[in-house]
This record gives sequence, C-alpha cells and structure tokens, in this order.
Amino acid sequence: MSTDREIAVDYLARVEGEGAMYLKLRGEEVLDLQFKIFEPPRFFEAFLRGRRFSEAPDITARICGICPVAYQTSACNAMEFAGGIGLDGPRRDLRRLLYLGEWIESHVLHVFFLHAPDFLGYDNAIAMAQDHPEAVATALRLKKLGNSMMTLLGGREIHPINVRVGGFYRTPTKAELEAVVPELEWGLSAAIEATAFVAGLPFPDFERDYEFVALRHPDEYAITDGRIVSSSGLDIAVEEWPEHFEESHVEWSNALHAALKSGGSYHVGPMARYSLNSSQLTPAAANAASDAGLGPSCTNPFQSIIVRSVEIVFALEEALRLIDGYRRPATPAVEVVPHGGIGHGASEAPRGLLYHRYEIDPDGTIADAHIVPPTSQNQRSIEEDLRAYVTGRAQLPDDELQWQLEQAIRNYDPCISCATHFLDLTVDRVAG
Amino acid sequence: MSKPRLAVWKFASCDGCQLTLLDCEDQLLNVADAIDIAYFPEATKGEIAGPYDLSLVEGSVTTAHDAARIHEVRRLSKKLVTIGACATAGGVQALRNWANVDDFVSVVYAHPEYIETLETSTPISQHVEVDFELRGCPISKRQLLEVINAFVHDRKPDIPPDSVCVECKMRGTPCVMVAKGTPCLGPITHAGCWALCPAYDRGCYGCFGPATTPNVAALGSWWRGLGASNNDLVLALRTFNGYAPEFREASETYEH
Amino acid sequence: MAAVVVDRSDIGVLFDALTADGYAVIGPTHRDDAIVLGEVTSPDDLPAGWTDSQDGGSYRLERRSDEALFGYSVGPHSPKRYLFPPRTALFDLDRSNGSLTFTQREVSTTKYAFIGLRACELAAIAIQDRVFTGSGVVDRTYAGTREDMLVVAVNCAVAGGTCFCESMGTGPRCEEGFDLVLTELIDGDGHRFVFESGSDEGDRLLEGLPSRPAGPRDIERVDETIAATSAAMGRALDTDGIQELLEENREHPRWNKVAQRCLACTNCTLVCPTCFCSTTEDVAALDGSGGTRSRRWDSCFTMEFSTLHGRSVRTTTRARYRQWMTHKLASWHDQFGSSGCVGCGRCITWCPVGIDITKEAALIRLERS
Amino acid sequence: MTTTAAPEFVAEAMLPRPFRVVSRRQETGDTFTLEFEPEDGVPITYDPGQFTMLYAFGVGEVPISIAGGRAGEPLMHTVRAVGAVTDAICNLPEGGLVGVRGPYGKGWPLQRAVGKDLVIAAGGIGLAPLRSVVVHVFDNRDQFGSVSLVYGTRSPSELLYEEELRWWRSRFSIEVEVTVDRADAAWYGDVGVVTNLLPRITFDPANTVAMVCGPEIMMKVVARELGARGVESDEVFVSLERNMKCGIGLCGHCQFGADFVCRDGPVVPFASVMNRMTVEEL
Ligand SMILES: Cc1cc2nc3c(=O)[nH]c(=O)nc-3n(C[C@H](O)[C@H](O)[C@H](O)COP(=O)(O)OP(=O)(O)OC[C@H]3O[C@@H](n4cnc5c(N)ncnc54)[C@H](O)[C@@H]3O)c2cc1C
Ligand code: SF4
Ligand code: SF4
Ligand code: SF4
Repeated sequence: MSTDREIAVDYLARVEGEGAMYLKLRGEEVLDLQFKIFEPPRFFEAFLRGRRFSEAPDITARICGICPVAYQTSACNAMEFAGGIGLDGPRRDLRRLLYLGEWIESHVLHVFFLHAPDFLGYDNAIAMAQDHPEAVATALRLKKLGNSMMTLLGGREIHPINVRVGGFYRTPTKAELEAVVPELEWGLSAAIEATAFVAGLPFPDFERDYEFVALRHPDEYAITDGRIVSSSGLDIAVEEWPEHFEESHVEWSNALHAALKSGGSYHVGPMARYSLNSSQLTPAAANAASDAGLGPSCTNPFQSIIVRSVEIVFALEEALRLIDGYRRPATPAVEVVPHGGIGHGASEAPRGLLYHRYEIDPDGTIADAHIVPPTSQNQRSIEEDLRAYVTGRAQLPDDELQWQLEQAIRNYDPCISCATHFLDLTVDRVAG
Repeated sequence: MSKPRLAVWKFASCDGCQLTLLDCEDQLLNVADAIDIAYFPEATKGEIAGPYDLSLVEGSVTTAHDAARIHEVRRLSKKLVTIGACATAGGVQALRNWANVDDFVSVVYAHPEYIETLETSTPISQHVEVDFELRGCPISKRQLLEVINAFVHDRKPDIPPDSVCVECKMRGTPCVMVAKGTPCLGPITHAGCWALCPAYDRGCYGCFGPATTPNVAALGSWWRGLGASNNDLVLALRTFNGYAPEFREASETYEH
Repeated sequence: MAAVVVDRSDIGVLFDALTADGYAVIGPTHRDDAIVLGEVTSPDDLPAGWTDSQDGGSYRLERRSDEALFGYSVGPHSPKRYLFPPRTALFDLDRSNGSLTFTQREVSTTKYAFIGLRACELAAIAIQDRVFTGSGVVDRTYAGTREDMLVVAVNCAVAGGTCFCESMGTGPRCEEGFDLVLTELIDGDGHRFVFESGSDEGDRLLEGLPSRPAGPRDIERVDETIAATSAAMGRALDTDGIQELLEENREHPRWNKVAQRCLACTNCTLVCPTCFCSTTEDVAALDGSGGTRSRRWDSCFTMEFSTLHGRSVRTTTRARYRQWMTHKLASWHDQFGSSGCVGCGRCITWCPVGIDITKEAALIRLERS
Repeated sequence: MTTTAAPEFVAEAMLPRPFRVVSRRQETGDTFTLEFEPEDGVPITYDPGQFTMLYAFGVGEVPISIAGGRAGEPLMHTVRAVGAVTDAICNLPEGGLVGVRGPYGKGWPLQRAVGKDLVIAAGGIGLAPLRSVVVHVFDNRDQFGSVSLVYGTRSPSELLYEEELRWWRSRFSIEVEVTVDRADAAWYGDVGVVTNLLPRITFDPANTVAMVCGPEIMMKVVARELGARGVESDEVFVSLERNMKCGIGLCGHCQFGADFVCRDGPVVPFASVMNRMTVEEL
C-alpha cells in the first residue's frame, strides 16, 4: 500500500534569505511541489520612483548584502545606457575587478560554507573545521581576499560606497592595487587545489537538459556587460530583454517567476556561464576545469560547486591580469547625464544574470524601475530539478530525501533576499 | 562553564548585516570558541533550541507574521541587540511609510492579492524592548565584534555616538564639504564607519543614521547654500535611515 | 649665523640632507583638493604653484601665476597629528594565568623634520609643550616625538582669508621655535629662499647648503614680504580684556544664537593645533586573556565628553560652544599662561557651516553685559 | 619652563599597577566597599580627599575617592554601581584584580583645620571621601577643637558604614548627627535634609573649617547655611565631581572654568567656585 507523504521544510538553512519547500507525494507520484519564497517584499521598484538616477546604485545595492556590486553594476549600466555612454578603459577594468572580488567572496562563501557541508554531512563550516581545519582556514583566507579587493576598490565589502554612474568616486593608484598581488598569487594556487578537492566530492547521478542563459562578450568571459545568449541560440542585446522574457506571479511565492516568452524555464548562473562561455576562461581556470573532469558544458546541477570553484580560479587569474595592465585614469568617472529615456543594464551576478530597466524623466528622476534578479529566473528551474530528482528516489526515508532536496535547492546558491520581489521544505506524503 | 548561546534572526532585510559576522574571517573561529552559534540559518543547518543568551536581530517588521514573531524572539532571548539600519530604523523599505502600500504592491506584483504586507516598515524597538541598537547599513565589523565582546564580558559596548566628522578628522581627510563644496551628512550622522565616504571623495549619505542631537536644520541651510533644493534634502534624509525620528521629522519639514 | 640665500634649484639638497640624517621629512603636499601634511622626499612633492582661498566653511585651491613652493597658508592638518596622534596605544594587558600585568607601550622613535611650518604653528607647538610637558607631568609620546624633532619654518608670504595671527601676536614672522626659517622670494632676482638659523642644528644644515650671503636688498625684500602679509590678514580678533569679557558673559544671548547654527560636529576642535582633549579606549581579546588601552582624540563638543552618572553636564550645544570658546580665549590664560588660540583660522575655515570665532567674540563684545 | 613637581612620565602615570581585592562588603543595594592590596607590595600613601583611578579589565577606568587605608592597612574604596566600570568593580570577587593609579588631586585641608573646630558634612556616597578624614580625626583627636559630622541620605537603607557610624557616635569625642530624606518603619532618627542638622551642632564660626561632600546642590546649600552662621566661604571646602579620563590634567574632561578638577581639586575652597556653581551646564 502506498501512503501519501508530505515533506515540508519551513525554513531552508544556508541560503541567503527566507524560503521554504513543500512536496506532496503519493507513492512515487509528485502531487504538488512548491519552492516558496516568503521573504517579505521590500518594494524596491516602487520606491525607486521619484529618486534620482544617480541614487540607483546605492539604493539597489541594498536589495542584497551578498551581491551588492552586481546590483550597483547593473544599475550603472542601465543609467549609462540611458546617458548614451558605455564604460571603457581602466574604469571598466576597475568595475570588473571589483566584481571579481564579489565573485570570489560570494563563491567561496557558497562553496565552502553553504554547499560543501552538504556533501560532507556537516551542519556548517564551523563543524566542518573540526575535521578539515586546513580546508576551512584556506577558505577563510580566500574569502577574506575577495573581501579585501572589495574593500580596496569599493571602500567596504558590503554595500560599497565607491561605485557611481560613470565610474567611481576615487580610483586606486597602481601601487595600491599591486599591494594585493602576492595574496592573489597565493590565492590562485590555493583555488586550484580547492577545485581538485571539490571535484572529489560525491555527486549524485543527475543530469538535466537546461536552457542556459548568460551574457556573452566577444573578448572575455562576460561579467559586467555583453549580449544575452542562450543554449538554443538566442543572441540579443540587453535592451531586447523585455521582448524575449516575461515574469509571472505565482500564489505561493513572494518572488516573481521568469520565463522565456518562447516558452519554458531557463537556467542562469555559473553553470550557464560555464556551459556557454567556457572557451573564454583564462588558462589556469580552463586547466582546473579539465582536471576536475568537466567538459565544455556542465548539466549536473550538483556539480555547480565545481563550476564555482573554477570561476574562483578564473577570477583570481583575471584579477592579476587586470592589475598588471592598470593605468590610473585621469578622472575617476565620466559625466553621465540621462536626459530622459529608457535604460537597460545587465551583468553576471555570482548567481547569474541580473537585469535592470529604468524609465527616466528628462530631469533625471526615475519614473519606473524593473529589476529581475537571478534567483527569480531560476525558480522554475529549481522546481523542475526537484520534481525530476524525486522521481525514482521517492522511496528514500523522509529525512534523507529532505536533505538531498535541500541540497538540490542549494545547488543554485539561491539568494532569496534578491528574489523578493524569496527557504523551508515541506514534504507531504498523502496516504492513497 | 557552558558557553553563551547566540542566535541570529532575520526580518525584512538584505542579509548584509548578518553576513558581516561571516565576514569577520580572522575572528570567526574565535567567536565560535567563545559562544555557541546556536541558531543562524544563513550559515548553519543545525539548530539548538532556545532560550538564547544573545540574539542579534537583522531586519525590520513588515508583515503581521513578523510582528508576532519578534515577540517570540524576545521571549527566547536574554539580551536582544538589533543590527543595522533595517532593524534599528526600519531600513530602506521604510520608504513605504510615506506612500500608499497598495500602490507599492501593484507596482511590483501582478497579483497584489497574494502579497501580505503591513502598511509600514518599523524598527524592532517599536515592537519589543531592545537592549542595544547597532547602527549602519551595513553594520561595521569592528563594532559588531565589540558588541559581542562586551556581551561576553558583561559590559556596555564602547560605541561612541559622535558624528562621522570625528572619525573623518582622525583619519585626516580634508573635509569634502569645505574643500569641494560637496554636500555631506557627516556632521549629523552617527560615527562607526571610519568616515568612509569622504575618504573616497564623496559626501556621507547617512547610512549609520543620526548621531546624538543632530542639528539637521543648520546643516540643511548650509546645503541649500551649496545649491541643494528642498527635494534634495528630502531625498538625502530619506534613504536607509529615513524613518529614524530625527531624520524623519526633518525630512517632513523640507517636504513643503 | 647670518642670513643666506639658497636658489630654488639648490633647495633639494636640504631634503637630501634631512633624509640622510635619518629624519622622516613631513611637509605640505597636494592631496584631495587640499594642502595637507605628508611625507615629502624632495621639493617635487611640495604643492608648487598652488595657493588657497579660504573663508568660513570654505577652502579652495587655486593656481598661482608663479611656481612658488610655499605660496599658500595653513591647511587642515597641523603638526599636532604627529606630536599628539589621533590614536596612541598606551599599554597592553595580560590576564592569563591568574595575574594582571600592564606593559607600557614603547614610545615611537621616529625622528620628524617638519618643513614649511608657519609662525602660528610654532606658537601652537609652544602651547602644546606647556600642556603636555609643562605642568608637572610629562606626556611621554609627546615629549618623545618632540625631543628629536627638527623644524624648517616659513615666513608667510600670503595671508589666508581666515588668518588672524597678527591679532594674537603669533605671526606672521617666525620668531622662535625653529631650526631654520626661510622666506620665499620670487622677483627679478630669481626664485630663491632667504634662510636664517635658529639653532646649532640649523647652522649645521645651512653649512651644507649651496648658498650665498644675503644682501641688504634680500633682507629688505623679506621684511616687505612679511609686512605685506601682516597687512593682508583675512580676520582680526580684539583680545583686549577678552578673558574678563567671556567670563562675565556666560549667560550672553549670543551663545543661544550660535548654538542654532553649530552642528557640534567637533571639527573646530580637531583641526585646532592646540586643542588637546583625549579619551581612552579599551580593546580586549574575546577570551578575556588580554587587551590594549589606547588614548584617542576627543572633543568638548561631544555629548559623552562631560558625562556624569549617565547624564551629560553640557547637554546643550550652547554650553558646549561656550565651553570651547571660553576655554580657548579665556581660561587658557589661567591654565597655561597664554591664549589657547594662535589665530591660524582653521576652526573658521574647516567649520562645515562657517562659524567664525572672531565674529562670535566681536558680537559678544558688541552686546556685552 | 617651571615645573611644580618632579616631572613624571605620563604613559607611566597612565600605567596602572595591579591590586587584588582582599575584602568586599555590601554597604547598600548598589554600593560596595572593597579593600585592595598591591600585587607588587608597594602601598599607596595618600592624603584624605585624594582619589585613585581604578581600572576594570577591558571596561575602563574611573576616578574613585580613597575611603581609607592607613599605613599598613589595605587601600579602601567605596563604590556605587552606576555604570559600566563601577558595575564591573562592584562585581569583583575577593581575589579579583584591578588596576590602580594615583593617588591624585588635592585632598582635604587637614593642616589648616588644626587648632580649629571642624564641621564635616556628607550626603550619600559623599561620605566615602570624608571617611578618611573622620579616621584621621580619631587618630589625632587632640589637634582639633570641637568636631562634628552631619550626614544625610535619601533613605535609611542608603547609609554607608552603619557599624562604624554607630561606633563613631558611641565615642562622644565627635558629634555625629544623621538624617534621612524618607524614613522607613525601623528608622527612629531624624528625617529631613542635612541642612536641618546644622543648627544643632556646636562650632565657633570664626574659627571653623568645614569639609563638605555630596551632590552639588547639597554642597551649595550647606555652604550657604554655614555662611549664614558666619563661616567664611574660604573656610568651607567642597569636593567637586567631573568626568575624568586621566586624573592628571591632560585629558581635558574635568575642566570647571579654569580648574582641572583632577589636579586643582577635587577639594577646593567654596569661595573659589561659588560663582561658577551657579552657572548652568558650565
Ligand atoms: C574625584 C572623584 C571621586 C569620586 N569618588 C567616588 C567614590 O568614592 N565612589 C563612587 O562610587 N564614585 C565616585 N566618583 C564617581 C565615579 O567616578 C563615577 O560614578 C564613575 O566614573 C561612573 O563610571 P561608570 O563607567 O560606572 O558609569 P558610566 O555612566 O557608564 O560612565 C561613562 C563614563 O563617564 C564617566 N563618568 C560617569 N560619571 C562620572 C563621574 N561621576 N565622575 C567622573 N567620571 C564619570 C566615566 O569616566 C565613564 O567612562 C568619583 C568621581 C570623582 C570625579
Ligand atoms: S541595514 Fe542595510 S545592510 Fe543591514 S540588512 Fe538592512 S539593508 Fe542590509
Ligand atoms: S567631510 Fe563630512 S564627515 Fe568629514 S569633516 Fe566634512 S562634514 Fe564632517
Ligand atoms: S560616511 Fe556616511 S554614508 Fe559613508 S559609510 Fe560612513 S556613515 Fe555610511
């Protein structure tokens, strides 16, 4: 006799923000599955109306304490788009360098503090530190390195104060940047070792055929700007976003679900970037990926932890390259004056594509704002992963199933604070 | 001797303030030696049941559910410390307090009926007794460690409520308002950030909220002399601490 | 030693000599749109060709028509930053194994050579000497740094918009407290410096400089330059009977007026080259095994400054402003035998809302009780 | 440059010495008397009325009057827990460690009082700095004329040194009068403010030195009353209280007009401060 089961996780741990999961099973059959975001809404898009265009980077940074630079960058891009300029030269390099700092910090946090404990069976990194003191010490040092890049360029690691539309308030001297080079060099070799460690974790046999979406740039592994491309051949400019994507509002979540108008869910984030752009990785990152057994693309979401590690390697190598070529610009920022119009901006947040769109009045006041964070784009994909994952594993005992499903959610490093405009898991097994 | 138990709670916020604890890379393991991190969902799956000796509360109250939950948190906590502008002053989401929330909901969501939210975003101290309020959007690492240290040793935290100018001068930054005519909120803003913005060549935008007895009116007239409009003043005062009484009241005088 | 003339092209020798003698050379540099003190290693580090225009709450750098090295007045920093640093560790504590040990911090051994100090700054150092070493106790950090310090002073060739050293009797000519003093001259006879020595160390340094004896024309030009500066003071303060004036007007309505504008932000006290208030700070290890106690700058403008039983004695800005100004201009005389103000104008320029001590004193005099 | 005393190096003067708590007694709900012995064996010699800076580990340092400790006795402080540092000190167990610097400041003018009548007036915790005066008087009773102690607190439970008070009273060689603002059921003594006790005590106004310590308002009222009885205001001494961070005239916090209370006081002739004491928030 098969019994209906319910598995409910009311408060998902080790994700940024508040979310929950609900699963209702009858035998092997999934009756209902919801990935809920109950993080209370904060209405950024509403109160951005009436603010000055120049305030958008500082205000939208507060959407997320984990990836403020992503918000600042997408907002700046949008305002610069409206002002008819695109950042280039050393100011763009600095923006990329700051962003790399955020990637390192955020990825290290996720890989070692939020995700690795799942694979190794620990509650948290502090417990993990008892058995793996060196790995945790290395992780802390890498995380600090990412933070110190943000502090140097942004003033502080959370909600940097040095980012403005058109560039920065103050640019660092070459000597200030060069001071972090030895630590970056250490970091590069440590990250390569860490990737090997991560590659050795036990991964469930699980693949899905995703529609990946990410930015692509002709000359580099895209972060701060580029065109939006997908695995099925979409290739559009950022300003074409509204024509190809749509958001819908489901009852169980405070985060909007995004989908391709052409139909169906898609997947943004490290796996998408890697799968679409792996040929553009820096040499050491490409080596680390192939040593870790990754092919040109990656479709096992549990292996996203390897992809993140590879991106850490990339970020460190790329940072060294940027510092090497840096010449301090004559002025920290270029003047941007949007005289009304619409601004679109996107960038690759650690968790994936982050799109901003603003309507700006002629006097520079924001008339309308629209922000699509990575986690809301991934919501459907997460639900689909969960559904697919349960299939064939429904016989697992509740606590094991719950642990693995939570892990499947954490594969996305979901940032729920961002998505709200978004974890707890409930599994209902219904007697049938 | 059993270690004191720490709990970290989240209300409406960006997670930045609790991340500050994880950002104390050099001290994190020491902190974990001195206290039991008993409840901290962002960092740990394991959970030790309350009561807790120290609760750090991030975020503001924006839903009926949270308004009830904070009382439960208070009940479970010996000492309750709010961390950051959201918890201490309502945060940036308190900008709704000057608007009609239904309008706000319909701007963001297609189905406003799915959204449960309160009319206002309010600081924790409007709901329960708070033992200490730590300022900043986000809080400073140094000050967070000082609060934890003070708590462990049963003393008052040494967090001077002076203006940002004190730190600015100690740092040796030439005043941006005097030397460049850049409007700066430093003179009325609570110290703690080590006067970051002026050191990066911009005026303070008040992310630590009001200092003790801020003379907003006097600074406001000076700003106007520097070319700021009343609306500029309203916007400047209404960011991450706009709902702190001193900023709120002053901003309302500039509205008309 | 008689005055000598050193050409602009030879002035670098002085920097080299000081560096060779093991000094950390501190002088004016151009940073963040102001002229601040910082390490300088050659005349190239000085703000050549810059001057400033100063007024209440306003400071702007401007280009000069020449390449003068010292053609501006005092900036936001003063030597106080080095002699009485913003934060100084006093001692370390160790509480491991059941005892409590206090270990004195070593005094910094850096030897500073200051280039470009003005007469008002020399007067301020003389005042801080009396504060930190002249009243029974000697502050080690101050005395330690002070002892090994060398001063190359400058006679001001421009008066700042908020300067009033003339009124305070502290400048613009440097009379004492220097090892060398220079006057910068730029005219038909070239860009040059007239040096005079004020100590044996100064004599020694001068001997090493490529120079020629100063002629009567050079000396005349120096006197003219200083006289012109005296005549161009941006502000004046009537010091006649000022001590009684302030002590007798503690309830003057003007204190309320100024309190409406004053931000109590502490800027005036922290830029003042003579203000010396400090507080203490403790940092303890989380496990309670030890810690460090430091001293840092404080200001009579903070609410905490006068706390007694959890309440401040001076809760109002009125009381705090009165305390500051009365201390500077009046009670300082009783405490240290001089005014606490040297007329450098920093508190006027660097007040974010331009409150002017000379004007406030004049208004109290005007409406005295 | 003239120096009044042999120059002392400040950071050394800012450097406490470790002292150990050898006894702890609760005086009232929030006030404790603690006795300390120096870890290095070198005792503190002081004049009654002087204070030390007491340092509580990791918390901070506060001025506390020396309440007693003659040669050969431990250093005695009576401390009221009103904030961070005083809480920490009052919570120290026997065997606990503090840092001590000092003694600092000008004490009571005992020499000046020799051969004269002595009026000692205390309010609340103000008895602490006067306790050593009383002890000194008993040790040197023949040096003084008539000696009286008037002491008032808000309630009977706030009286310090109750046992000693009783013993002092029983000696009859000094006059001891005690009053409380509000009595409780067990109180059979005087009720009312300290000044009420003054008419009762005997002294020769023309040949009297008065030592007064308590809240500022109490000191003003007592001094005025004594003035009305004919005691010159420069024979009345009060002990001032201001925030202090260094105790040696360098931190600036304790200024009261031109006086650094730590150095020029805390004990000062009332005549020198009476005008200033009428200025609000000075
Ligand atoms: C000369 C002198 C002698 C004193 N003798 C005694 C005594 O014998 N017994 C006693 O119980 N108290 C005495 N006091 C008062 C005692 O110093 C204060 O109660 C104590 O400083 C309060 O500090 P806190 O940290 O516990 O309180 P908080 O309120 O937390 O103090 C905050 C800060 O303010 C300062 N502060 C607050 N109140 C005072 C104050 N009244 N005086 C100086 N600084 C203050 C402290 O330096 C402290 O760092 C004396 C004060 C002075 C000036
Ligand atoms: S106070 Fe600021 S940094 Fe802290 S949680 Fe709120 S928005 Fe984030
Ligand atoms: S820059 Fe701002 S914080 Fe700094 S001194 Fe000026 S007004 Fe104060
Ligand atoms: S200077 Fe002001 S806005 Fe900038 S970090 Fe500090 S408190 Fe926040």
